[in-house]
Amino acid sequence: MGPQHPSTHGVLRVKLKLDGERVIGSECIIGYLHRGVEKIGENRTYQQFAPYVDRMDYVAAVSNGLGYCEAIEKLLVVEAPPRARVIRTILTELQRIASHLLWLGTHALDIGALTPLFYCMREREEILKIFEKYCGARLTTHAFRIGGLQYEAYDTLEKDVERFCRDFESRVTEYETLLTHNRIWIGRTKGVGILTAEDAIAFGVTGPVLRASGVKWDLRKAAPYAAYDQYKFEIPVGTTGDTYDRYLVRMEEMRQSRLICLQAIENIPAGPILAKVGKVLKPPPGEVYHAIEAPKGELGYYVVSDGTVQPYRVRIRPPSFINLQAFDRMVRGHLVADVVAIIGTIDIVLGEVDR
Amino acid sequence: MIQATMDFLKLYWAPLLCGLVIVAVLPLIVGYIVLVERKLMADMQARLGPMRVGPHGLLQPIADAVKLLIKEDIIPDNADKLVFWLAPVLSVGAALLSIAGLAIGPAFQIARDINIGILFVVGVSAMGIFGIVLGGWASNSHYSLMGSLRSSAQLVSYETAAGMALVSGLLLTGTLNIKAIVEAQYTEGIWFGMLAPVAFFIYLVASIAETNRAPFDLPEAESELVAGYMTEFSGFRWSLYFLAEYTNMIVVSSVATTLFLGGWLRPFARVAFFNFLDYVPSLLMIGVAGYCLLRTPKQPSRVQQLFMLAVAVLCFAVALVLLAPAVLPIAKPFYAGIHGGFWFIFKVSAYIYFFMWLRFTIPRYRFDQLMRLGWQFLIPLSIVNVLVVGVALIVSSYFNLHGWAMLLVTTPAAILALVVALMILAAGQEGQAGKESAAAPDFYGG
Amino acid sequence: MLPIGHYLFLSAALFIIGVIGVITRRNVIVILMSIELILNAVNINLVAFSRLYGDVAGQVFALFIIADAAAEAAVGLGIIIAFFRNRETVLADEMDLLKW
Amino acid sequence: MVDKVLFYIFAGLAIASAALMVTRRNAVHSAIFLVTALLATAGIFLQLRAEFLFIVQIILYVGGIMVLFVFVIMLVNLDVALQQIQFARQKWVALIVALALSAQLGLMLWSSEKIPGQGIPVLAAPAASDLPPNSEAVAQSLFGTYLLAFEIASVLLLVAMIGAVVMAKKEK
Repeated sequence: MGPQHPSTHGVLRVKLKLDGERVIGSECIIGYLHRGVEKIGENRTYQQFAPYVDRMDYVAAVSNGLGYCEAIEKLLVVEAPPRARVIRTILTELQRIASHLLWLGTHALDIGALTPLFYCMREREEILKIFEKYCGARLTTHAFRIGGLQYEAYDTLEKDVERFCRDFESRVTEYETLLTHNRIWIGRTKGVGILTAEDAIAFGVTGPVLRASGVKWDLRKAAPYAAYDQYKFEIPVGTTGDTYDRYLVRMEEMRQSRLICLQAIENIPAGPILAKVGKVLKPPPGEVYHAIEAPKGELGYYVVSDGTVQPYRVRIRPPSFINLQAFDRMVRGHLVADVVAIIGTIDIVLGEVDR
Repeated sequence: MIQATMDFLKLYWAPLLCGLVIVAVLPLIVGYIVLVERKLMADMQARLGPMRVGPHGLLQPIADAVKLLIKEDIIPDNADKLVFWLAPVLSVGAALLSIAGLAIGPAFQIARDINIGILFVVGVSAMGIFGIVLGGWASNSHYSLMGSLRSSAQLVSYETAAGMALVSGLLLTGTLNIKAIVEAQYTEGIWFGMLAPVAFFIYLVASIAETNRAPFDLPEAESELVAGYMTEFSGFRWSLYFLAEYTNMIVVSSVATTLFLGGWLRPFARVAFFNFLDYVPSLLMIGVAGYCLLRTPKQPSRVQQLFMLAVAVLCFAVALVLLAPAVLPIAKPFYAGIHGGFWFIFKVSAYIYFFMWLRFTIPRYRFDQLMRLGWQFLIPLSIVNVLVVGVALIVSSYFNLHGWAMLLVTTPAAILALVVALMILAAGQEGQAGKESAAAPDFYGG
Repeated sequence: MLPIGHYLFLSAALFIIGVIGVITRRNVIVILMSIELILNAVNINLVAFSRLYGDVAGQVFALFIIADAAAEAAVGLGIIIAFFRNRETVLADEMDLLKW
Repeated sequence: MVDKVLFYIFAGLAIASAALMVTRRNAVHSAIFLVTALLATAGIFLQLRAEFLFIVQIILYVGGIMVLFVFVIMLVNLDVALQQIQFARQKWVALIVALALSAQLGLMLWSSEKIPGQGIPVLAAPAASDLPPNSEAVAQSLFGTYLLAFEIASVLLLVAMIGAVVMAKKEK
């Protein structure tokens, strides 16, 4: 299946070894979208590198930005003000819903259901409107700055988010009625691409794929960052780790994110939005590893600074790249038509895989 | 010689003329079905669909047709010229030929009551498989060959299921002649779809699979086969295949309407109480005309307003034509023809609406699930159903029940058939659970 | 209903072409097809005489011939596929080994 | 009059496509010409007022058997078969056989008019109108007088199906 293929979510080439219809082995050839983001990081100042981070996982740019800014704040031993932390949480949770919506739309389209894609896009449009009102950009937002936020929350932010969350609940149930109990959907996804818990941990898979295999691990609970410790929400966990479970886990995650947003907008604390961080950032030499729960999985930043204005090394742990490793184990023994469903269910974005 | 051709013409001028009209009008009808489909799909997906060409996109089919005609006609190298040209022609030919056997209204039938009516239609549309198989082969690319083999395998297997479903339907009618079938439903006073609901259901599913649509449109929509057997065809040739697919859809839905939904009969045809239904067609058309009038001022450009006005006037005229036989005594004899035609078209479009509705909402089957459904579920069920309907008929003729009374016998028969269906399903499920390999999807799980 | 001679001549011609096909062609599939053609020629005769005598038995018999042709084609093609899978050839001449 | 015209069209088509079928190098082309020959024969059945057989011929022969043939031709990948020469050496043998056969048949047809009493009884065929409706008549006789033959034919088909499945099954 060539790099330019309707259902590989970007430029991913999969070499399949077939016996008739069954897949015996597969090999993913990547690198078509490699822009050398990490090398660029080494000769850009900390602030200048922030927009590059959004271009990696272009579907969830806000959470990339959050991860990077918090990593540098940890390096500078600076704490973002509470108001900035709450707004950051709201925007990241909205981005998670948007990323899951895009996943649901394209995944359903690959398996043949035409309508969910448009419903998801309609919701995602609402979220992108909120981003646009807040920071001017819809996709690669560059909304956060090291030490807090650049822009004050526009006055109707609470009202917009509240309006969105209010009717989003009925929308999710709308998708569920369309797909969850649909006999053909179950036929196409149940028992397809099974990843047992041990394999998931062995491959280092994270995010919804890991949780669907039954491992209850979510960084928002394990190592709370931003303002997640203030809010109550559950972590959905699957049982068999097949495509159907991953579908259920992600749908449940959308509902949980909605709850977080509702709790967050109740009390956005007043106060400054930017910590006292000088124009020129010269973090003390040293290294830091900070990971956040991006929609695809654990997005980690390992930044080494040598005291100068530019980082010595920026290593990014992309969740999609590592989830892709489990692809071969899942595809083995399935039919060619299932390969398409499995690529959809591990929800990879090639910008993040290739960097 | 001239004298011979003269009396030949005198004898057959009507069918020849109707045939010519059908072949000319059909691409237009198919074009508008495509437009309706795109509009419906857009409506269900919270968007607008083609709006740009003509008011509300009404001229879109013409634009599509012109585009297809002037598109460059690519022939893949060392493809087999003869077969490459022949395949789409065969496909369209079979579809158009089967239209000839259909009866739109009691008066309007091209091949005047052939003795083997329905069988002729089904048989000739079975020829369409050749168009697909040869098309796939002629464009000698590995993918389209695989796609064409898959789709013809699907067609052949679902045709048996559709055939058996028709057999159980024909048990009730007793004859193959289309006109006689509808008359039988008139005398019985009940549509055969109600007497043999399981047969109707099987035929519904099989006809969807036969026209490669909705959940079974695997061969051309499969992600790795891209467009199946149609990939290499471009421009006019591709539109021939497209025309064949939609004509097949019309043919299949009219066969279902004739046999199961009482052809051109008004619902409750014989019950005097429901005579007000005669006015429904004209009221409907007046409603459409009113809506068009409402929309005319809102059209952006002047010419579109005129066009919308013309459409409104046209609908109004049709409403008058439909009203005449119900009201004016002199137009009484035309009553059957006009109203019959309306009800037939109404039912066929309802059936096609169901086709489209399915296409937008439910995902697609995988090929092995599709074949398993066909062979392990539909065909045995349809054979059992023939048995069950036969027994029900004997019992009902024993007590000589007729019309609605027959329901007393046929509904338990239908329930029996459904019980057997569930047993087949359960058996199918064990078969699945038996297979240990993770690959075999739990077909009817959940 | 034309005089019977026409139909007889037509079926004779088809029969002869079928026989030529069987003898001259090397490709087994085409030989099978020629046999179908011969069966068809026989059918024409049957139906012609059944029409001549107005007795429908001829057509029923033709029905049986078609059923038989279907059975024969199915088994024949099965053999060809099995054979092709082993010997990669479809030519009658190369099917000379008694046990492959 | 119409009968005569129809007959000549169908007969000519049948013979032409049969001849083409035998001479074509490419198996798929010969399959297509066989389909045209079968359709022409179906036309002749129609001309002989045998509609049931006409439609059975189309559904069973063309829709069923020929699709099987085209399937197998495609499975047996063509390029292998094409290079191999298509025509056997016994061209001359075939010619002699054909001549002998046509001579014999010609003699039979020709002699029928000449020798009284042996030839084909030249009856006036019954008019088309008073023929019983075709499919009902076929049904009556098929399930009436020839019921046993019908059952045997179904057993034959069953055996053929089993045979074909066993033959073509992939050895696991």
